[in-house]
Amino acid sequence: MSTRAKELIALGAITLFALSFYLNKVWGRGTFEFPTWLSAVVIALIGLSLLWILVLTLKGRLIERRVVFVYVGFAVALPLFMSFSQKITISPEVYQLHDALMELPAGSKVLISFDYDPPSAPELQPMAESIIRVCFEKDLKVIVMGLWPQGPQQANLALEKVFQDSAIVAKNLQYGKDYVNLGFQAGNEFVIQRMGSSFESMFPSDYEGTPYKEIPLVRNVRNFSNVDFSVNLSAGFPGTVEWVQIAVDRYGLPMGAGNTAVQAPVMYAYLNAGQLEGLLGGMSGAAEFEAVAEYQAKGTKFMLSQSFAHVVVIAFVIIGNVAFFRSGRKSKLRGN
Amino acid sequence: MEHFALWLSAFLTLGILSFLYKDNPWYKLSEAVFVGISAGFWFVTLFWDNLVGKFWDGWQDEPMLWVGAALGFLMLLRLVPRIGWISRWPLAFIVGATSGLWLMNYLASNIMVQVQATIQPLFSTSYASGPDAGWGAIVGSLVIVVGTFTGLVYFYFSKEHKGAFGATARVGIFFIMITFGASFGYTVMSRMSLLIGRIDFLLGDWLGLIN
Amino acid sequence: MTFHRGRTSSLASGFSARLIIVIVVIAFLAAPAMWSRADGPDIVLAGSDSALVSLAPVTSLVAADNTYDNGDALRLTWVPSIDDRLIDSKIIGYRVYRLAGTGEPEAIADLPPGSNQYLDETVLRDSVYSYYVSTLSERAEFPSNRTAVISPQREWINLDRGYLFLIALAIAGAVIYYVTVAKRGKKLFVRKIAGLEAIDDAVGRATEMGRPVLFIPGIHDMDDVQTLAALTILGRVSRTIADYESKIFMPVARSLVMTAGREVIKSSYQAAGRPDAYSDDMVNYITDEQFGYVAAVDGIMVREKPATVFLLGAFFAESLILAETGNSVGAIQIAGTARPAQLPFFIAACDFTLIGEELFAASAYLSGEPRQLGSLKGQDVGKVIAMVVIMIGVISLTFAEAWKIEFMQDILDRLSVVFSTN
Amino acid sequence: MRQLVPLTITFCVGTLLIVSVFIPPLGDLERTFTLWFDIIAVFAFFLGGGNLLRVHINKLWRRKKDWGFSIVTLAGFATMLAAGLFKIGNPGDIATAVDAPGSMFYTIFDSVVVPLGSTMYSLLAFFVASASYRAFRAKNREATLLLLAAFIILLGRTPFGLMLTEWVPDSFSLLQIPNLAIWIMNSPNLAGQRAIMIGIGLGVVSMSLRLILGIERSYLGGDNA
Repeated sequence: MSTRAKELIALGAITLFALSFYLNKVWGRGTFEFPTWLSAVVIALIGLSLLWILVLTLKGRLIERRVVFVYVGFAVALPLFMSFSQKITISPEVYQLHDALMELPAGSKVLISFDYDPPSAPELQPMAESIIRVCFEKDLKVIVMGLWPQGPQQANLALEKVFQDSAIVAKNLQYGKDYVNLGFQAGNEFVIQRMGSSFESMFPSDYEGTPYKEIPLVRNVRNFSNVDFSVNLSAGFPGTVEWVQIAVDRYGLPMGAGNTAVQAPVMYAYLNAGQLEGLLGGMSGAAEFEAVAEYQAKGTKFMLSQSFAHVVVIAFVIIGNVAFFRSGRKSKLRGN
Repeated sequence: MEHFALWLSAFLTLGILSFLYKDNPWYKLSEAVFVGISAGFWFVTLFWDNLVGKFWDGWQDEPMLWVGAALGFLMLLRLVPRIGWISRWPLAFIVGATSGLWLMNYLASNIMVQVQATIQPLFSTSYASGPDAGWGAIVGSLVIVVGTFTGLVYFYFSKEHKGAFGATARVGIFFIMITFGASFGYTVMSRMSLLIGRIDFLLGDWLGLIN
Repeated sequence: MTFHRGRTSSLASGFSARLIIVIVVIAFLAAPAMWSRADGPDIVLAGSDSALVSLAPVTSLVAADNTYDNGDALRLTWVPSIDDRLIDSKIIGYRVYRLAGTGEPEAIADLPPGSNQYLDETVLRDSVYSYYVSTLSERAEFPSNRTAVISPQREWINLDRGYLFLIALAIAGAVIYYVTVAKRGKKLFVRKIAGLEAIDDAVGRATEMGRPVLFIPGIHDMDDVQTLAALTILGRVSRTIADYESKIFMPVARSLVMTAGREVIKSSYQAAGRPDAYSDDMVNYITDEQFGYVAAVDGIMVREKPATVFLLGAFFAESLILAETGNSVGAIQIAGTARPAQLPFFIAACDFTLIGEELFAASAYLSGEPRQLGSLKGQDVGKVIAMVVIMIGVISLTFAEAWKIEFMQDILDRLSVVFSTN
Repeated sequence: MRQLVPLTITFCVGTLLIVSVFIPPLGDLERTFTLWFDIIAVFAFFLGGGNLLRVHINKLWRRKKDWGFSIVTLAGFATMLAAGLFKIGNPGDIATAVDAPGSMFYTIFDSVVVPLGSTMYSLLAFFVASASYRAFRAKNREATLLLLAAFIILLGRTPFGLMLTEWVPDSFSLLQIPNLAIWIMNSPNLAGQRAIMIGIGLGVVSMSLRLILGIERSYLGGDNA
């Protein structure tokens, strides 16, 4: 069979696969989950095939990049079907954030700033969802906003997700009274600075266009002194650093943060100095928070994929190097 | 409409992923869509934010903005071959402005701040207590000072890397390599989560296979 | 698409402390006059007075000119209310009021408890202002005395940045000194930089294989120095390309970079005496969108199969996507960026990498011109200064901390004044 | 003449900006120049966008290879321009922000540019793996150090790192991989980072001076043209 024919067949198979499952979804059939034995088999298969690659590489045959690609694809995709109880060790900074939220009296106002965009959502969205859920469970009022243009939209997605839970729906929360989305405002750190004197000057109306003064929840919120706690979810600039420097240092706003894994190390300095009351770092931070809040969701699920992906990358580095040393460091394998 | 948007997103997502197999019409189509629409997006954004927002709404208060517009206009003279060389003037302005600004910025933020931050005690009585107590902290501060110092030696241009000087430069490059290793490790982690996000979109939002 | 600069202001701490003391003393001397002139406004009651707790107003409120600005800020300092020190203080914050000329008081800022200063940056030069600060409880405000009237002053020279000036002068002076020394004909040694030695070979390889050279100048605009560095290198590279009669292709992510790139390549071709070989098609704008650009460049790489790829400038997440794709089509790759986070990927996937400073030194190095090499020598003087300062600082700090030697502490204080950037 | 004017402009503008740092009344210069830059960038886009049109119309006209995709690019560009400049489908009147939710501009951005961008970005995961397999080799001491550091950091952020070194007694807690990862980030990594940053600072100062003083003029066509 010619390559072209194979490609066409593959394309057809993908289309069929997609269509059948899409219809399946539209008709309301459920989702899939591997039973434990299947998960074990899958993991064993992945392990075995890695060994096989090691053998191949040792024989001096560098496997093709595309095989590596397929590996990464599977290593990330398959764990999403598995449900394992992972042993999650919870860092003190995650407890700290959870405790800070739990200690707030019912009715306290929590400001959550969404400073990220869709590419960082896998890490930050699970955090957003579980933090909002915790707030609602504790009857805290939630004010969301964004310093990134797409932040408020991510906030709405998170809210939507939280409202899929019947326990939250039962609380009959009302927009404008129990939570509000103030939307996005351009101006980076200057927005925070101006919010220090007046929220309304930066958000004359909310995401839906309702004037600030007509929203019951924030009508009396003049500036940071009327907010009881805040959480910043950030993927870069402007983000946690700016919030700490302005809102925390100058206006004394108590704040916790969720950050991408790349950013998190920088934040430990603020955490140690007490400027941050709790920190969630990357996917593992999200998973840990879910463990503390006792509600397993995406963070926990994604964490498994993340660990798998790490292992695969580490395995490839090891395989590459074992082969390299076996061939007496003068391998024909191309490298720098 | 909702179904259409979902399928369109999925179609384009798979189109880009198909590049991993090889260059193909599906990828080319996704690429063409991406380039066309994003170029349009940026032009519109620049038009409303910069031309309208900064220039048109602002020139009554700041007549000097006309100079900027004039420089911009000179840029367009490229289209007239005979006097196209005038378009070098706005470029010269930009080169001058960028150099002038960054010269002072880097002097302050890169050189002075970093030099000052490196000045720390090699060992201190405060290590005896406190959370960072122990030999890790002492070795740590020694390493920072030695690493910064030798790293600078590595970048030194006007001496051949030979003898003791060469050895020092080599220690410097060791530190630089550890830095690179650390960045690599850190970046790998967050990159993986991007892929998890896309696959979650395909298998979850689109096909409804996973919860 | 903006120039970024860390905002720099405020006083060197020691100096400002002295200044404040002087102002406070003057204020005390002038206090009786102030009392007689301006009685504080009445207490404003917001709710029923049954729960009213009287709070002490702030004291020693002083408005002073913010020094070293263009006359557009006033600095207020005060001693917080005594009640602020209580553990369960009733104070919820302070509100700053301003009176412009003889106008009505206007609330300009709310500050958290514990605040003792405020910088008003919304004032105009040549106008007069006075201020008072109210202590806020849940239900009432307790205003302080008013300050004397004051108008912001403009200063012509920022004396706070004297040391910055000296350091700039030292480093820039060293560069200029060596440039002139070199100009007079003194031979200066500059060590080999591997990545740059390889450029000629890399371009030659493209000629031999009959495939183009791909030049990627990063994804930032002309307001990033890394892009400027890339363009200066482009000047050298395109000259070589013109001499070798190879083909160059340069897709860019910014229109300005396109215009500049065309100018650079055109000039190089003219200088090489081959103006007709130049065409505008060598440089094309793709899109400003980071990954749209990457998608297109990846496509170009696999379709045109360049023999040599230059990745020089400001790169972000796309660094590895580009470098791995370039590698997969078998190109020799020379990369360089000043972004430490992307360097490991370049080092792994490319054949030669210019690390940070080397990117900026590249054009001077390639020119081989004495004056340019002189500037590299000047740069080294900067390094020596940095190393010496670090050594002195570390030694004196270690001694000062460990054995409490005052003399060392003095050196250290001096150093930290010199190197503080605000 | 053709070189003298640009060199003079560069010199004056550069010097003014440097001096402005020390002279408060000139403090606004930076903002003014930034605004000018932004305005010039829009004008430049007329050239860039024009070039995009030219290239693709040319391809279409000459029926060059893959000309069909040029139609797609042109159509996408035109659609976005129309949607954005005329604010098609914007809630409210023409005064609302161009990217107000609900507008056609916003919808296209959200359903096309966002997924495409995220996917392109996620390709990185695949390339990271292939680079790990192919390129991250302990070829020499430098590369070995790079690898080791990367390894420790990678392990340190997964549960495996903890599992591997749980047995290490607490008095040597630094040797537990997660702690070691933090130590590497805070000490040797910081040192290397600083050396690179100081070097870059000096490189920028020196290059900027060369440009401002007109010593570096390769971007204007070499040294003697």
